[in-house]
Amino acid sequence: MNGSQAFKSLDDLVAMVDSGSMLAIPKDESGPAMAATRALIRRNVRDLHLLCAPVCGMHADLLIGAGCVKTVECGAVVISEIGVGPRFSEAVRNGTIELRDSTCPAIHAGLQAGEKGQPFTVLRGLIGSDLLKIRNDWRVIDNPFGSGGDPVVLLPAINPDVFIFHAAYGDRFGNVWIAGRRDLAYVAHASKRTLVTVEEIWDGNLLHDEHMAAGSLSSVYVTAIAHVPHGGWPMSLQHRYPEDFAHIKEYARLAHTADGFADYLSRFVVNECRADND
Amino acid sequence: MNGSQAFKSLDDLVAMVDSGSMLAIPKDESGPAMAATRALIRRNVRDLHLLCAPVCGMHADLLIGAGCVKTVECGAVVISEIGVGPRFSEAVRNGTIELRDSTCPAIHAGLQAGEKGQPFTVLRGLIGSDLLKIRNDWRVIDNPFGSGGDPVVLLPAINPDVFIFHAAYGDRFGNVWIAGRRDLAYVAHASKRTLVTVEEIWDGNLLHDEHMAAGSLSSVYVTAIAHVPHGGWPMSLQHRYPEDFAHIKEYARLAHTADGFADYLSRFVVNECRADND
Amino acid sequence: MTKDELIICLIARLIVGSGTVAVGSSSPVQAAAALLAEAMSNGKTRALVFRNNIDDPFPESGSELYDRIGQGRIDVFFLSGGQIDGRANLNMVGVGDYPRNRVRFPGSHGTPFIYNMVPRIILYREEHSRRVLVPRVDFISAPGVTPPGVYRRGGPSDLITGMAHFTFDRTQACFTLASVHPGHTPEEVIGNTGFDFAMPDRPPETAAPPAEWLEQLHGPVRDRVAQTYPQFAATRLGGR
Amino acid sequence: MTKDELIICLIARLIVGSGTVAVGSSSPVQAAAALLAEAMSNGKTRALVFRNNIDDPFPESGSELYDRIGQGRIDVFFLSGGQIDGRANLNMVGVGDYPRNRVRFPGSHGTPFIYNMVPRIILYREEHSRRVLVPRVDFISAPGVTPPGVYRRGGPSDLITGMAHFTFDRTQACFTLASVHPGHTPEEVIGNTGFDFAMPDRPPETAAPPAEWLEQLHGPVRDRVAQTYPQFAATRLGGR
Repeated sequence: MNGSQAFKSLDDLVAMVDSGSMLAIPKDESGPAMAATRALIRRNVRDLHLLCAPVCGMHADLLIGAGCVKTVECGAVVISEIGVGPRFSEAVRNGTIELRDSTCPAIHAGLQAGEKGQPFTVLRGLIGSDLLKIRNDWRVIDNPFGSGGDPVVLLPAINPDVFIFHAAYGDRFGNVWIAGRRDLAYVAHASKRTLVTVEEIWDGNLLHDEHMAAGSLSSVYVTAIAHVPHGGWPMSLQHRYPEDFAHIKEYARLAHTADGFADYLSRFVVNECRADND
Repeated sequence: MNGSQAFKSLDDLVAMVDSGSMLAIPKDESGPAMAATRALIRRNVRDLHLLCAPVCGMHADLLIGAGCVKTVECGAVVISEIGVGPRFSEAVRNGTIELRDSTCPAIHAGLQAGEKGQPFTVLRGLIGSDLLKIRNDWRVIDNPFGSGGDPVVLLPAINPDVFIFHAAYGDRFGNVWIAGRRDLAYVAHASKRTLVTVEEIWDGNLLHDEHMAAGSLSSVYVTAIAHVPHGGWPMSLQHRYPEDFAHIKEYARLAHTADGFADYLSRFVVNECRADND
Repeated sequence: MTKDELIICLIARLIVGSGTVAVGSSSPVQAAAALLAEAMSNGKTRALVFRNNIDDPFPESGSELYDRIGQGRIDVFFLSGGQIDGRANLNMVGVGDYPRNRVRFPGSHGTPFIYNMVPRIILYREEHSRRVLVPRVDFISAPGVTPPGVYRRGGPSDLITGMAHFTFDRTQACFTLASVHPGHTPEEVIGNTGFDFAMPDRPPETAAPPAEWLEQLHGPVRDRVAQTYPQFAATRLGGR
Repeated sequence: MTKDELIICLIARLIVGSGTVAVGSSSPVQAAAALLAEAMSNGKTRALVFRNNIDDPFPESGSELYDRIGQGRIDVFFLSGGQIDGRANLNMVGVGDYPRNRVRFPGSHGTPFIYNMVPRIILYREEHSRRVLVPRVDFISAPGVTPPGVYRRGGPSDLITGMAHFTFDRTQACFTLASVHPGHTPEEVIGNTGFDFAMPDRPPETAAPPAEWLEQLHGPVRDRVAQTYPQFAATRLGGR
């Protein structure tokens, strides 16, 4: 992203997510872009390969329930404190999504390999897990540095087409403050496009303030920014606002049935008031 | 490192570096611990496996010239703007050090594998380089995810025994502000011990200030801290002071001969005034 | 003394003095046990309790927990499973045939890595039923034991439920009933456990914790638990 | 117009419009060329000039440059060598037999990775002599060409010295003399080059840059170069 262009509207931002893309989304604690998730559903994007990085909650469940997702690759889909994502669970039962069950460190390591342009990465552990039976894109080899035996798992690098998250600050130069959260950095590095909604516009250049620069993601890795105050609701944004747990509980209750989920969509997604702030 | 212990003296800090250790040192721009380097020489540490992470200047050359080093693993040893480290060059000619010539991304990737507890890592490029002839601890395999051919290089993980660097702030809880520099973070993660000299003591807890936390290294990875104002001299400390280029040039001039280097040591290392500030 | 308190003290006594104990999210019982062990360990146990806030012990986020495990900086971790079998295999994927499981669990999380890479794993699952403790899990998210030659730093040592405490013998791949919590009987344990296990002739009752452990739990530990789990600390760590 | 200016404009014209150009440390000529190309490219060239300060284009430090190359975000890079041979092999290790080289160079830096991973490499070495341009390098830090089947995104396209401009044919593994700088002759180039190369019957003189390129170089580009290389900008980018 180059210096001085204006912020995009939320709709223009999500217009950069194509159907059929591999879409990476962050874990609950790192800034799910909830307003953007709802905008994606309104945009009617389809056939996503949803990469949870690595465990996601309501934002993943919403996309799955709304029919945007073809494939789910995840460590887990779980609504914090409540349990398995209800729409995820239902989609599994109905066979309407393709599963790529994974494990958190495999997703992290695959993305970090993608970040480095490595063709694959290696992970200890995992030997004996049935994941190895269902992930035919993983390989087991004997550690070439060992003296025979010592099987290790090789995992292909992961390079998402798009990564989307919500952050505290973005500046007019395209830089985003990510509070030094490494997952946001390396998923952005590994991804072809990174779209960010931000809570506040930072006056000046984040990279010119030595304290802010230390926790920022350079515009090099940021494709576009939209200014969306409270864009994380009902999830939390670190140090800004806590999650709206009552709403999340209500979501989980409604999403337990197809009708309830449709009701949720119509009340909170389809008819969402969309005042674009920039 | 646990919460509340006091800072160590510089001599007590370097006493934690044992002869025979693999010692990692940072590149010139990331905060060489120059005062600690001089203290190490006074301590007469020997037989170090010096890991430059990945290109180092005067701090590496000093340790080599003073006879502290048995093995050098590096992308390069070069005095910025001047050229190859004169003591390094002389030690190569005399065969007094064992060389493990490497390349910067191999050292980064090896340390990042060490950071993750991976047994090895993989790197593209390098095929056709004579480095593969001299590094018999590296392996070339055909990419298991390819369709035959496609040789890739496997590199063993690197886990230094000790890492030592100089940083702007340390707090009384053992946290260090590293300005978000990732090399300092992942080398510390990969190392068994990390020793830090700091320019200033940060009042309060760096991890309790959201802006500072984003660029800090947690005490989990910090074995001990010494408060050494101007501990980077004559190298620079980012945003604090520039390098003393006149002094570095004078070093390079003197270090061109064994006598000149001995003269430098006696004037600036052996007889250095050592007021420990804490 | 509530059963929560009994279990917290039991776990704490198992891990006291055993180094760095990490506790994942949504694990108030385990967090209380780790913090209690830290309080009683004279500096030999350190509890790292996940918190999504400024005091989180993994401030770099992302792969930091797993990297730190890889570095060997975590000595004890807690795991669980939607199903657990007699070889200590854990299933966090689902009941029935994969992929269209008739009951889907959230997913394997980090368990397939953690189980092999952390020297000591404590299994905790409150529900003690044949639904959870099965003869054979439908999906092995992570194996209780691995063949010789497979890199493994340790594995499961104990399984604690709301009814009993089992120890696990990794060479025999077998649980042994170590004690039964007050209010329950060995017969009840057998009746509600889907897998075979070894047991002494007369399994003892789970010992009540010494008074000073309970005092710590009700005092400073309760306050530290409340930093992450205020509801749990207020409603289930009574004692005041 | 100085020779520095001629070379800077020559390099800039080679790379204008070719995407993202990264420039390593201690490379003022290359930095000026990249910044000039950016200024003349109407947004189609972006220059990333290493600076050890707040404006560094690689603020995360460490492996960021190499990672970004791995990600395919760098299109052009400059390399050099203590020795360069006719197959464009680069030696950054030393003269004589490894490991006890009688002349030691600093080391291979990132070249063994960069040379294979950046689509286009411009070689620049001011010194044009048989000491530098050798028949065969004593140590291959990075190879000019790689066998079929080896992953390579591109490789060297040009070699610029203080005397001449060569292009490199990667399929033939051979340099061709493209032009000779004013003040030098083809014979002088032959006499000072240790390797064989192709050349047209009458190699042209390196073209002087259009006036507006020089104006840019002496104006806004000079100011930007001065942010990293104040001495160089002041003493070697005259023109005012």
